[in-house]
Amino acid sequence: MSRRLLEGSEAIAEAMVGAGCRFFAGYPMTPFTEVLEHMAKKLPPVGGVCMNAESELEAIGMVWGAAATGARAATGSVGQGLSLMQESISEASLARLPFVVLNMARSQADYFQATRGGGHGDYRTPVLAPIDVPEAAELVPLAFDLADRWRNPVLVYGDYYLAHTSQSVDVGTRPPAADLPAKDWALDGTSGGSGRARLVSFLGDVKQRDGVGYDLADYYHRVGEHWADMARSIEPLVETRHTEDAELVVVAFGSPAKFIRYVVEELRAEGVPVGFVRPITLFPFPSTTLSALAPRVRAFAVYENSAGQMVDDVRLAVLGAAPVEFIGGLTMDSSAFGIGPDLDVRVLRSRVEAVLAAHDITPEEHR
Amino acid sequence: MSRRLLEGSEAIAEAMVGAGCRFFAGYPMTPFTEVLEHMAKKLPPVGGVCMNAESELEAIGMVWGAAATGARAATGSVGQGLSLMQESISEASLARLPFVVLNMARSQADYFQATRGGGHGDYRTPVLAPIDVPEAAELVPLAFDLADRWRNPVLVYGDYYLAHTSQSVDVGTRPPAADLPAKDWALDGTSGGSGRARLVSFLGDVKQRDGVGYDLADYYHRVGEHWADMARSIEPLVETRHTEDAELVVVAFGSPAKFIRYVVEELRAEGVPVGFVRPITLFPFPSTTLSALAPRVRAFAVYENSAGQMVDDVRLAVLGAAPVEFIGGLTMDSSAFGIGPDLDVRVLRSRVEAVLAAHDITPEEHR
Amino acid sequence: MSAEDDAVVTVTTRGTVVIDKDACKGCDLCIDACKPGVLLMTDTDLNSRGYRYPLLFEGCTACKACSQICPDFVFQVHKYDEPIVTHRPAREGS
Amino acid sequence: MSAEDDAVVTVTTRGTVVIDKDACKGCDLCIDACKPGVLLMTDTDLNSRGYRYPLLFEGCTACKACSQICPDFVFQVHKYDEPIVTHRPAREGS
Amino acid sequence: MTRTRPEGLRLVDTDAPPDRPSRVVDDFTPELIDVGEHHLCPGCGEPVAMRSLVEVLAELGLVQRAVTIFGIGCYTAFSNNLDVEVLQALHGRSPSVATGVKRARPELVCVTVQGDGDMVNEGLQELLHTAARGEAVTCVLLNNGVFGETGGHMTATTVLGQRTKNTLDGRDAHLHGQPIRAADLVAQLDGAAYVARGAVNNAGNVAKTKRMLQRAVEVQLSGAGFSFVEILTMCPTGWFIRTEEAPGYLTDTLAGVHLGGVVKDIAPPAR
Amino acid sequence: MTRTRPEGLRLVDTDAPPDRPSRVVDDFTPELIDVGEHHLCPGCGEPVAMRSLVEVLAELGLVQRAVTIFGIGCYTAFSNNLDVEVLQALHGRSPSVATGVKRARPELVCVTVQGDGDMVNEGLQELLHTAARGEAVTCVLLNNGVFGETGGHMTATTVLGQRTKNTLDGRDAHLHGQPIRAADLVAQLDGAAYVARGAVNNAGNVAKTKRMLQRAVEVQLSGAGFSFVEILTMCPTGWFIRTEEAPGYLTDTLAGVHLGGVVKDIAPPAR
Amino acid sequence: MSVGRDERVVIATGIGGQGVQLASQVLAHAAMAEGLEVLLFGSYGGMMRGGNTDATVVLGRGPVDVPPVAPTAWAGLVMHHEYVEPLADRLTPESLVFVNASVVPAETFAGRPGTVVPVDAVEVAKEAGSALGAAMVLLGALAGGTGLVGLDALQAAVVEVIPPYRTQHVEVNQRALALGHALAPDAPPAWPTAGVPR
Amino acid sequence: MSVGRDERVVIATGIGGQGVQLASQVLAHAAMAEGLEVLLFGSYGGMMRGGNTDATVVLGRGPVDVPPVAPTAWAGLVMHHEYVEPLADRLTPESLVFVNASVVPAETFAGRPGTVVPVDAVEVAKEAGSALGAAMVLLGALAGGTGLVGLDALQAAVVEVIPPYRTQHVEVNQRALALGHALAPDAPPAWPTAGVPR
Ligand SMILES: Cc1ncc(C[n+]2csc(CCOP(=O)(O)OP(=O)(O)O)c2C)c(N)n1
Ligand SMILES: Cc1ncc(C[n+]2csc(CCOP(=O)(O)OP(=O)(O)O)c2C)c(N)n1
Ligand code: SF4
Ligand code: SF4
Ligand code: SF4
Ligand code: SF4
Ligand code: SF4
Ligand code: SF4
Ligand SMILES: [Mg+2]
Ligand SMILES: [Mg+2]
Repeated sequence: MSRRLLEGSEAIAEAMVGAGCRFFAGYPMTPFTEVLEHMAKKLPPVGGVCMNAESELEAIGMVWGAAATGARAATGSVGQGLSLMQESISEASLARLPFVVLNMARSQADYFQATRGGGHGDYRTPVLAPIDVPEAAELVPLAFDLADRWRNPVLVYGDYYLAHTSQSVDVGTRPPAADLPAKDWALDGTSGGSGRARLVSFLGDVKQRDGVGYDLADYYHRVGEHWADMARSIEPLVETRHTEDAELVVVAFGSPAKFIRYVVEELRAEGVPVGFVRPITLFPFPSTTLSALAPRVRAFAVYENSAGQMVDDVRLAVLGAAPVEFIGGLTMDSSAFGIGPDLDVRVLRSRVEAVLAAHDITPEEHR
Repeated sequence: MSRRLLEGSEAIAEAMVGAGCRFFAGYPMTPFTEVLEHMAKKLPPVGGVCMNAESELEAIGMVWGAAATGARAATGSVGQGLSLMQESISEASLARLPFVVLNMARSQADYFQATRGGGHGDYRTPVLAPIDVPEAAELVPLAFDLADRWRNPVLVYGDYYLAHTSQSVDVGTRPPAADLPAKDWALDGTSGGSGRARLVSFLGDVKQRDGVGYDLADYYHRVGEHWADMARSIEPLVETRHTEDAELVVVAFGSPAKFIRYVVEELRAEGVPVGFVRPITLFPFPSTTLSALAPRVRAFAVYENSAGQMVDDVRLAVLGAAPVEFIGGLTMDSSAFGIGPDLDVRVLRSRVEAVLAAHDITPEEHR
Repeated sequence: MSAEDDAVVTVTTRGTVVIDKDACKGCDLCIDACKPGVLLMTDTDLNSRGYRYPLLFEGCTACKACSQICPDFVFQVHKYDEPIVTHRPAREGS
Repeated sequence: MSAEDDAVVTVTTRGTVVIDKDACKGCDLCIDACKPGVLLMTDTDLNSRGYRYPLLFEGCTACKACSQICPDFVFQVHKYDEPIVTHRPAREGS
Repeated sequence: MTRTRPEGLRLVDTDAPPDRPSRVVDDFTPELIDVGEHHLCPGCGEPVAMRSLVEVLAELGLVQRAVTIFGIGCYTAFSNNLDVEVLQALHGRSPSVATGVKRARPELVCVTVQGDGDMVNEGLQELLHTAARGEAVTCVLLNNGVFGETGGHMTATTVLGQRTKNTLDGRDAHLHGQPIRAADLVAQLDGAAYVARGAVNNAGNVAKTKRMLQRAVEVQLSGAGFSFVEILTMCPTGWFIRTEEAPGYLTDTLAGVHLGGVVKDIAPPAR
Repeated sequence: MTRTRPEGLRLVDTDAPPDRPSRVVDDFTPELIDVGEHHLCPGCGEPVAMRSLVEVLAELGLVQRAVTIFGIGCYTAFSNNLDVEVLQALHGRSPSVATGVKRARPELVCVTVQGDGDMVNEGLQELLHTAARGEAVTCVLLNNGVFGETGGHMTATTVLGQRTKNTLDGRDAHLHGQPIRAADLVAQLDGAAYVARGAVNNAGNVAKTKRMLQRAVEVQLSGAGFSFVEILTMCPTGWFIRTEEAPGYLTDTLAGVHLGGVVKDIAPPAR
Repeated sequence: MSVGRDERVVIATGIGGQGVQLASQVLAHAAMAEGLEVLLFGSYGGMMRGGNTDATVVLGRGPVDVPPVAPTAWAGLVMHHEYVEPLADRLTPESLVFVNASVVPAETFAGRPGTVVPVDAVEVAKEAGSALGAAMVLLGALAGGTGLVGLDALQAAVVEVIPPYRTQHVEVNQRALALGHALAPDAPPAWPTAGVPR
Repeated sequence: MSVGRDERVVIATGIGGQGVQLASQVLAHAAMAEGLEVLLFGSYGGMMRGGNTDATVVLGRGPVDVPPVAPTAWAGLVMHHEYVEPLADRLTPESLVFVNASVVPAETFAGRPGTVVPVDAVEVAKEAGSALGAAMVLLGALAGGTGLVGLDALQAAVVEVIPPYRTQHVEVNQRALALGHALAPDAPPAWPTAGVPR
């Protein structure tokens, strides 16, 4: 582990390599391009492969192949490129292929795509949304571990701020979790001729020995159980501040949450009973954290840089036990790369204050 | 209007042609293939064009082009093919292109993809889910009207049962609604050289006359307002039965709702105070219908042929005012084309009965 | 069977095939493939799946043409260590 | 300027260009394009955007090479109805 | 063509192995195919091509080094029916998937099995990029000029005049465009080291095709670049003809445009 | 190369139009470009190609019949800056989009404007299928061998030895694969009626390229099939060289592989 | 509750090639012509490339509420004993099971609810000109016995349903329907009041 | 509340080519070397191909809670008067504004909160060897006046930050830092206790 000042895109690349990622493929799109460039530099020296794939579809195809051999593999793009990959992500989940997909998103409006499986079918992918560079460096290795543990694609949801902010960060080798299952399903050719040659497929996981053809009913059923197990078993990650006695809890994720958290701390310092909840895993969502708070608070406020998507998950957690106010909205500059004028502590503070006023929540000493 | 016995796939094709659709492009995938075949037969005689596109991406690209000229245009596939189209659907919505997309789905597990915009960004598409062939013939023209009214892609969500059931149905020409806005934005070449040549783009809708480049902040903002307006303005369609005095309300959509509705009618005939709500527009969702019922019922039960997706929308509508029980689950045969053993009145009846028992709801005379 | 002619025909049989006739789907591909022309489809006789299937006559060369082209893996081809050579009056059938 | 030589040079100018110098990004493409070689980039003089830009000397043929290759649409090319023909001692500059 | 009973020959019992000394030279289902029974149609050319391919892998001693990557089409029936390792790819995506496998484990031999719908329609781009990159993988195209699996519609390789579900009167250039000659297109790319086109419509072509497959895999092993074998296969169902007509129909239609033979071979000769 | 001051010639005032009788033969920004100012780099070849294209549309009298379909790349700066109708396509999708426009309104003239990243990377398949279909549209490729817009990375057309952001020592066949010669690949398809390759690195090439564009549009009008013009353009930024070196660099690198000239013309001669 | 008073579910089963789908289509088209609402959901056994085939036809005097896989059958047409589940599973005491007695053993429905109506369908069909018309005989018998739809409508439907390149089969099927109809086996009437609304 | 007691926000503004980004990186790296937590968010004006450039550097004695766009500035480095908003907007009465007085008119921050510290940065930089080092002079002055980071750390950071093919620029920048540092303008100390934790 060494401590370095790294731009987010480089820190993510460094963390991937440190986590043992040895295959990366991508197609440029700002601000994902930066990660791709770093991977292209960092992988060959450690014996890894970085492919400048000719398109997003080809990138994820390559990762599909590499992951099937058991290599830790990743790809990414911005949400738009991920849209092109939806068929592959959905079916890779069915084929139980473990890999990591970065969405260096241009806003937070890809939340549904990320958390509901933008593609067809019932699959879901765990989604990790770091607030800043040091946390990204922590979550990237976790993403690979989750992928390997559950044999499922895992998403990391970043953005322009994350890619372009430099921070002091610990980087280095982070070996896979010790208790990960062995990749005995991975293809290496050796099982050929054994009568039980391996099969990695979204149509089934056993070769026929009698009978004819795939039984999708059986396979879908089994994978469905597996997904349900995954959703139940992964412990959601969440950051909370000042929730013990908060009357208003503000919920936000990713880089924008750093602005919101700052606002909350400012208000707290002024005696306002406000708290902060930040889902770190967007899926599974930390619903119980919110539902436990619901009976005790006067309201929730949700900030997202989108027209309002995570707010659904907050409402689903709270189920009417407290009002949920949306204080977000899409904000961007003319380039739409991910910077927005609303991402400003003063702007966000005024929105939180409006909710405080509406719910008549005042600093403690003023009551 | 003539009355004919038509298989769903043919009725849908007939309804599209009757609604003035003159451009169709698609790539085969069961059970969408059947619609494509019918369109290939029906369009040329009326001067329309049906393209056997070389892939789903090319199909939606062609439809993008045709729709931009103002033609009523449509494409489709199953959910898997729609996954490939997500980038295009999302950006077509930004470019405000009106066309219709059929999902002849293999299950109901594409609900999130359909209703949340499986692609990136905040866009949504209206989604119509017919219960059977006659309703499909009604909803298809409506889909084209909605597309033209809101200049947005519109989805029709069908399935194998719909494609392969024949029913007596009225088909014929259904002129576009009289109050649709004129397509003065559509490309026909004529505005060239005027100093105001038309532009159809997901980056903006005005050519620059001064300044340099697109202003995405402005354009996204305006389209975002438009989407919000669309979501607010479209009257959700919903079928209800026996909700006046129901103690349990069962919610289902599409073909499976026909099984559920039958179960509800059976139980009602036996005096059980059960009701039925069927969202016909999945987006916008008929939330107010459900929220109005919530205080009066003892429970809701939701059936879907999926691991549970629409159940989120029911919960978001009810917001804890009554318990919402999920009685669905993915069901399919070994082909996974869309037929499932659970889609059987007896199976579904027993699930509804279990909810009735759990909530202690009995036939009226037994109390 | 009246042998009106006493010309003698020499038939050399270098191998034979085992035919898994119930695996056959009656496509006829083996018939054309067999250079010596010693395969013939049944006429009315059908296998358990309802298909016609091939019959073998003397003269197989064990060339594997049939087994290589059969889509349903119906043939097991055996090559004799020594060919069988039969002399018999022409026009005589089985 | 000392004309040590009295040879006379004939310069034919068939047209001229108007240069929107503040539109120029100083790429030099026009310089090579100009066959008669009558365009020259400024040396230290910069336009309002900080770029060097082309200057025109006599002898333009109104061939449009510069305007056709300029990525920034800097040139308006005028073709004279009648060429200007100038005779002047060689080696004389502007 | 129907044959008549061979004159002067006796019927041979074919229910049991012979009792004279002999050895088995072809044993029903090839050893690398798990279950011989399959649901492909009578007279389909695809199982014939599959047989050749797995025999080549066995003969070259690559059984424990091979990963086959399958596309989606009728041949997908074999992706859970082989005794070599299989990676199932999505429709069209096999060449990229093979690239990922090969780059991650260069010691493996990677062979894709794709149909014309899979490879020349949905996945043409991946094929060409993979070839241009000179990727050391082998792509095998089973070309019957139709989407067999979905009911026999025209593909990008259907030749003019060919009958398919949506060109019952034969493909027409004006209405349906021109076919793509996949092998010739691939050969145009500098990264392609070996490109050949065979067929399985008669025993001679099967044997030739098998040699092409063998050479293609050898070229992959040599590291000279991308190798490609297109195999014309019969699809009596999609062509709406009788099984026994299919070999001849293939010769008259597909084979007249997609010309057989080695199109390109710039790899060094095999050791 | 830097030029020296021409000897013996006088400087001419270029701030105002001449006062002698004359007529304007080229007027700053072409009439079909709304705003001359743009954010493309100094020495970029793309605006030069754009100028030729819109001039051709104007000269053929097609201004009120044309729809241009734009891909995504640096040239997209022109998609909201033309006085002809524009349909913006997603990255790679233009040929299919153009197909939809043309099929829905056959009376229109459809021209796509795409870069090598757009057309030969992301959208190679659409290009080839459209060409094979013989679609009556014209696709124009602005080929600079880099993704200019995203910072100058290698594309599928980058020639061996060419400098890009990720091949600073030049593209290497072993590491990065071989380039695709787009025009030659398209010419291989029977549906392609006209295929040509020009460049804008000097005035002579600009003039030749303009004639190619004109012929391509005429071929489209003739209904003979698909037409295609590839134009090699300078990208000093992505090549990491000085603007004045770019035309020569183009000659030495791109133009040595992507050979200029009319590659194919099977359409009847223009009326 | 069993099926709605105004809806009649007919489930036909058999194996490929026995004319089950054709007969179901003829019934559906005939009912259409008589002004009934119709739903027809054909077998998907074909998709599985197996030999089984079945079809559900629902006729209604109002919009059809019965789903494509009906819970109960008002009547059945049984062509082969090897494949009867889709029907056998759905019988009620009121069900009428018209059985191709030429092929199906008498005991096939022993112990099942409903009334079995045996018809020597193959023999009668041969009389009509071809054994292949057996399913039509069974359908004719159903119509003749219950008045579900009229013979004229059925015969007219044959013309509609049989593809133009097979018109030579029209007459023999029409004859099979007529002979089956003439058998008029004893059965309760299909509809509460005689006749069918037009 | 204004910025946390243990966090120091420096916002640098200017136009392209004035060395704003370089100076910010040098500060960030120097702080890293001194064991501080660092956050640096560079201008994105460059993305817009405009000429403006700015950077936010946050130094902390614990994890940095300040977001990449900071609400207030503890100090500013102002290289050009044409582009000052990102800083001017964020001044508090405690802010220290180090101004390149060689270019920026005195009245630029009139009426704004905070203390302006004028530095003849261009002149001093010329002394150091090149006018291009002006931003370094300003940075040196900030460090010299407040003790934000040490001069050694800054000078070492220059070596880290300047790309290898430009090492000829290292010395002149180091000199500029030193001359700026030596100016040691009067200013309150950056940290409550002298020195910086290691
Ligand atoms: C993305 C996608 N689109 C469509 C399909 C449906 N589909 C399955 S197989 C097939 C055609 C296969 O054709 P080909 O590859 O030629 O194989 P064949 O069936 O002829 O052997 C299609 C279109 C699919 N599985 N995935
Ligand atoms: C689907 C998708 N992937 C990636 C991008 C990002 N992107 C924008 S422009 C571009 C490259 C453009 O290259 P080219 O077409 O050659 O144009 P140039 O910039 O060289 O003119 C890329 C990769 C995108 N817009 N869409
Ligand atoms: S092995 Fe050869 S000769 Fe023998 S039956 Fe087969 S094809 Fe005929
Ligand atoms: S080739 Fe095989 S399946 Fe076809 S007829 Fe001969 S034995 Fe039967
Ligand atoms: S018009 Fe021709 S001669 Fe005149 S300046 Fe331009 S390039 Fe030179
Ligand atoms: S070509 Fe145009 S932009 Fe370039 S130097 Fe000449 S005038 Fe300036
Ligand atoms: S449809 Fe064609 S390709 Fe598919 S199994 Fe049948 S014959 Fe073979
Ligand atoms: S990056 Fe290249 S293509 Fe893009 S504007 Fe600059 S020079 Fe032109
Ligand atoms: Mg095929
Ligand atoms: Mg380019």
